[in-house]
Amino acid sequence: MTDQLFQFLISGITVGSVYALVGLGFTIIYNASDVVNFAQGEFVMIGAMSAIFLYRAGVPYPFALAAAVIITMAVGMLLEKLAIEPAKNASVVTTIIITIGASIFLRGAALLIWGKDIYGLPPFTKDVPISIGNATLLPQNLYVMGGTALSVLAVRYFFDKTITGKAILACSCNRKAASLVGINVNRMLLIAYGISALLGAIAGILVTPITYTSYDSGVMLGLKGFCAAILGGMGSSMGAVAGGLLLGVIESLGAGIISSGYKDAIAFVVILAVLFIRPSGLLGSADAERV
Amino acid sequence: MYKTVRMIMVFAAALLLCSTYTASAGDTLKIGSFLAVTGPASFLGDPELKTLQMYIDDINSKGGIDGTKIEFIHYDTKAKAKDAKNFVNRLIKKDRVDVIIGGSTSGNTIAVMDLVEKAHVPLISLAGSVKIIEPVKKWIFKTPHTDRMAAAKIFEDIKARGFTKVALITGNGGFDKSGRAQCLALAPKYGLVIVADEKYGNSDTDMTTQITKIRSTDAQVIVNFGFGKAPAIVTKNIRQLGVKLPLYQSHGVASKKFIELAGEAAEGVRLPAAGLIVADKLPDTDPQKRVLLAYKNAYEAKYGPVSTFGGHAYDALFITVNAVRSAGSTDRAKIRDEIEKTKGFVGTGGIFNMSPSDHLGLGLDSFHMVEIKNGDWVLVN
Amino acid sequence: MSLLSVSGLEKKFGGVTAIAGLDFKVDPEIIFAIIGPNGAGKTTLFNLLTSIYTPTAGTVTFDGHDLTRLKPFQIAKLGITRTFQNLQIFLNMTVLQNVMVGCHLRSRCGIFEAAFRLPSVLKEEKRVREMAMEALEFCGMQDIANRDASSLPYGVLKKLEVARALAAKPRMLLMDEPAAGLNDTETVSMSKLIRDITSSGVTVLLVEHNMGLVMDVSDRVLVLNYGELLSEGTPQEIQCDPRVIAAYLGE
Amino acid sequence: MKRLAGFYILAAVLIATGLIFPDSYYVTVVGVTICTNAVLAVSLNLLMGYAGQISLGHAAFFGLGAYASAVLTTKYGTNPWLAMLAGVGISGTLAFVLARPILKLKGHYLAMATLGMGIIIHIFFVQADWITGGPDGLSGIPEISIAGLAINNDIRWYWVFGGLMLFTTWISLNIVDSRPGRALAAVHGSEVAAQMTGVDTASVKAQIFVVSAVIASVAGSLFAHQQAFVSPESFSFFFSIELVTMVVLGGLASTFGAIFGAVLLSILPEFLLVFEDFEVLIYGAILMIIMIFLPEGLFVSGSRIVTGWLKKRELSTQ
Repeated sequence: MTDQLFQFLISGITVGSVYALVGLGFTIIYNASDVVNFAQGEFVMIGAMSAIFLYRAGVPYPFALAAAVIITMAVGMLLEKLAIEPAKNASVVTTIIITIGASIFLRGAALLIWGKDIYGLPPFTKDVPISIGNATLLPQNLYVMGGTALSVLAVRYFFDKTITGKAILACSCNRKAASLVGINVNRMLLIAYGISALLGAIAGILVTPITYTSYDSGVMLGLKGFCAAILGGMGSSMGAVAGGLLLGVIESLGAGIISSGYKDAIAFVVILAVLFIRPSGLLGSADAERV
Repeated sequence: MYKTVRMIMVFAAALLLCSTYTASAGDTLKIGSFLAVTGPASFLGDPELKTLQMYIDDINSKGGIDGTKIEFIHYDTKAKAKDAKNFVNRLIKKDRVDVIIGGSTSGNTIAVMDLVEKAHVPLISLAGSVKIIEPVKKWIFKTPHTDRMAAAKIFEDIKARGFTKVALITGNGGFDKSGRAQCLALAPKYGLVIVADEKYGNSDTDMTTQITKIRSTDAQVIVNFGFGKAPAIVTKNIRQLGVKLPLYQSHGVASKKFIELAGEAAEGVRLPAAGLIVADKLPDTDPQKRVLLAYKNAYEAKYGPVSTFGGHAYDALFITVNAVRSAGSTDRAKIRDEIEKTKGFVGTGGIFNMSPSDHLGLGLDSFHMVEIKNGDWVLVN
Repeated sequence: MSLLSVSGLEKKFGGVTAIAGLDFKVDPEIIFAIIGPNGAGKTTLFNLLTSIYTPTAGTVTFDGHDLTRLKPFQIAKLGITRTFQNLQIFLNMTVLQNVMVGCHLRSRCGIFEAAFRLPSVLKEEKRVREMAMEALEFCGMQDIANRDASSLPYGVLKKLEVARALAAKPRMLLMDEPAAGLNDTETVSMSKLIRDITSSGVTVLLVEHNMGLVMDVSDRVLVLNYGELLSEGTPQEIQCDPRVIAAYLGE
Repeated sequence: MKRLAGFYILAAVLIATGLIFPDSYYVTVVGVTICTNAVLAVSLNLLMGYAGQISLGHAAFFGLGAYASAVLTTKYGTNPWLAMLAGVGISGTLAFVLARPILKLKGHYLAMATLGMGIIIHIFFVQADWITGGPDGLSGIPEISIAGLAINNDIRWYWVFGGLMLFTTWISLNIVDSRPGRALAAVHGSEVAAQMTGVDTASVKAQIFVVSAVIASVAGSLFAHQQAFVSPESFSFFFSIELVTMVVLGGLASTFGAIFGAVLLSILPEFLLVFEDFEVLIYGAILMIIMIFLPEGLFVSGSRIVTGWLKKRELSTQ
């Protein structure tokens, strides 16, 4: 039983790492612009798909991965420039629909460019399973976890220590004040979308060797990432990471111990229960209304 | 003022309802199709549509069926039942087709069966579920082998190898669920015990949890019913966890894509499939061989690797064409009667012998058990 | 017999004490002003009286009812309404509709009757409209009844909040800085409005920074400093109280 | 009567269309889809547009109604109207029980909770195959008859759904312009202020949640009979999102806006069919463009622009 549990945890953490990265992407954009970007999952798909096609076109693997990340960042920034910036004063629901439209648009574009086939990427290093007791994992699982951990640390460093990072946070607190102290708000938003897309692309290329991808695989990941961000508390980046990992583990334990058919339902029941008790998520701060 | 404008806008919106009315055309055979060309079942719908288009163009360029040209009308359901229903409605009421070919998935087909029965239009489904033809419905036929046949073929092989304890793992789609139901129902007949019955979501990315649970049972073989990327992930996860049990997949993965995705992990996987994927390995005496190779070569020359799914569309199209030819008319009822009389038609799925009580007309022998070896299909004897 | 009595009221946010052991009583049909420097806890006190915050300790009694366990709408039911420091106008409605919401407690129509628009609904709608117009007239706003609230200037919206609160026919009205942001003419008309309200039989609790207005209209004044009661009395007494002067001038 | 003028025009157009084109595909098939979607959009708009409470799980109530009717009529031979009532009971009760804890949440958290609710119910439809038939769904749902008249052809279904749409529109217009409707709008405008005018906000939100769930459930029951078939993916979260899109696209807090959005999003795919592979791309682009340039929705922003333009013309001609 303990062996099994350990295996469930490995599985949960691998899956949860991806949720965490997508959730972190949600949080960064939310913090910078108050927009919940439902096209977040498409970044994962675009990252993975461009890597696959560059690689198939003969680009050496590491370069293909790097180029895919850059392509995705460009898409993220274009999204901000063309769809979010023109709609700056729109209400929350309106921006939600805009990002949903963007997500459909990106999926449609991917369908046209890459077709509807399912593709995989080769693992980063040879696919020899590693055994720990009775549990086994692939080297790629370790790359996923390690890659996620590094990305999270890098994001933390960026927002805690660099001037640009702090400037982006300032935009989120008060846009007017930020622009008064000389911060170029539009540029900061652009950077935030870029980083968020970057995280999506990293998640995509880390996980595709295990899970494959196709033009429509972004939807589910986007949804799970949103769950992660909410579970952790919207706006809290470490909350999103914790939320993602927790969600992955809940799904895996739910499938392993209770019922694999209802595992997603179990995960949502847990999320609902958390929200009923803590209406602002695990690490989110309740904002009081001033009257 | 504002209010008046609002009213005008309401009026304009409602006027959009009143679009033009299209009447049906004259002397052609109208074939309509509703296939899942995009969406989760696109690997079914895509080759099906390509096959239909290729052969219909071919027939028309050769002067049609005894002079009757085929007009082909197609809609993409994205595998959504509601769309299937709307499109079939559109085919029947707006396009007024004579025959319908589709849907790609059982769900899409089942969704429109009542409608088609009421409208008296012959329909040949390209989906697997046995529910489509059992009980027999007057206007509804199908060409792919049923999921029950697949389960039976798998169990036959398992029994022949002397195993008795089976672990099932299936997805949450219609194909998966219906395959699972057939397995559960058929197992006792073959003296097999289902010792595990695990499920996953078709968009899940990791199934090690379910396989870990299977590992802790005393299963001797694993059977996975599913299509798309999930069976490839299951296959890889099984190997990753070092589970050495023989793995059976369903005919849902009978395409080169599966071997490409699962890679080395696919070695040794067995599955029941139509003759198409092993066409060149069949003995020359096999009556199907000529048809299979002709289809395979024609398709691959134009679109790339062939899959058995396109073959179902080929069968459906030529059963229709033969029926129209022998009916000598495009009358729906006559075509239906002739489809039901199909005998000895050599298709890609096997040799079809339909009857009023059998709207498929394939026997278990039309399935071949194949194994994946060195990245290719090999016939199991 | 006092209408409102507060005893031992305390509110802590984390480690910060916003209101510390406050005791006071308000007699009916007077204008009772609460003043104090910024951050003294005036709005917090209002939020406690209307149960938007739950007190850490102490009780609030209104006409014999304990308010501390009630929800804000139940407090409204007992006859207390208020206006807000940061305007809380329903910007998605017209002026009249805003005030008609104020009549919520004086009408009864439920969602079922409303959905089918039973005859009783029509009758009540007419009555509510009249009541709302009455409140608007009281505040001199009847001419702009059909304007969208979002199109009005700040000063008018301040008055609209008063009209909306009055439409409920309250026994006590809490006004949070009614004159803030108003120009001189508007302030004069606001102080007249406040007096009119009291003469119509409503007790007014007033938080205000404009000392001219406070001293002009109030019957009693309470001075808060750092959440504690610094002094209470008539305007004249307060103006001469050295503690108050010290607090305001910063010693 | 001015209040209902738009309603009368809508009714007139609906009836005229049905009488003039009783055989047109666009009336009997697309028309029915439009009316179904309009009913759902109008009911969702009560919750979202007027009360300001976003719901990404509205399709679940539609599904509960549909499945209640499908299961009870096919498996237990229940009278269709009783089955519909049972659906209303189930949806209404569920909505009532969930309303308070869920609607306590705000903004994105509320979106998440309703989304979760919708997905849990959808998973139930997929997984509980012993009762719901699983992903293949249930077929053979009997037809219904109203006052002895069997609803057995498309145009009759058009009248049924057209009737339901008009009824829902009427109810929505009634509620909006009444005490509970103003209370809803007050909750949307400022929850604190609503409370201080004596509005029991939790109860008002719960009430409208139940009302919109019940309307969706009735639509679902009729949908099940009209389609004679139900399967889970008609009630997936994608459909919930589509409904939200209809409401926002038309313009929040406008009953006719919701109808307008439903008409547009039901017809658009029919016209985009000719673009084949480009369909998805164009659909997404249209959504984005409308929301960027008309953030208040096509109907609301649109009529504002037209009104402004007319006013200008009037001024210049004077």
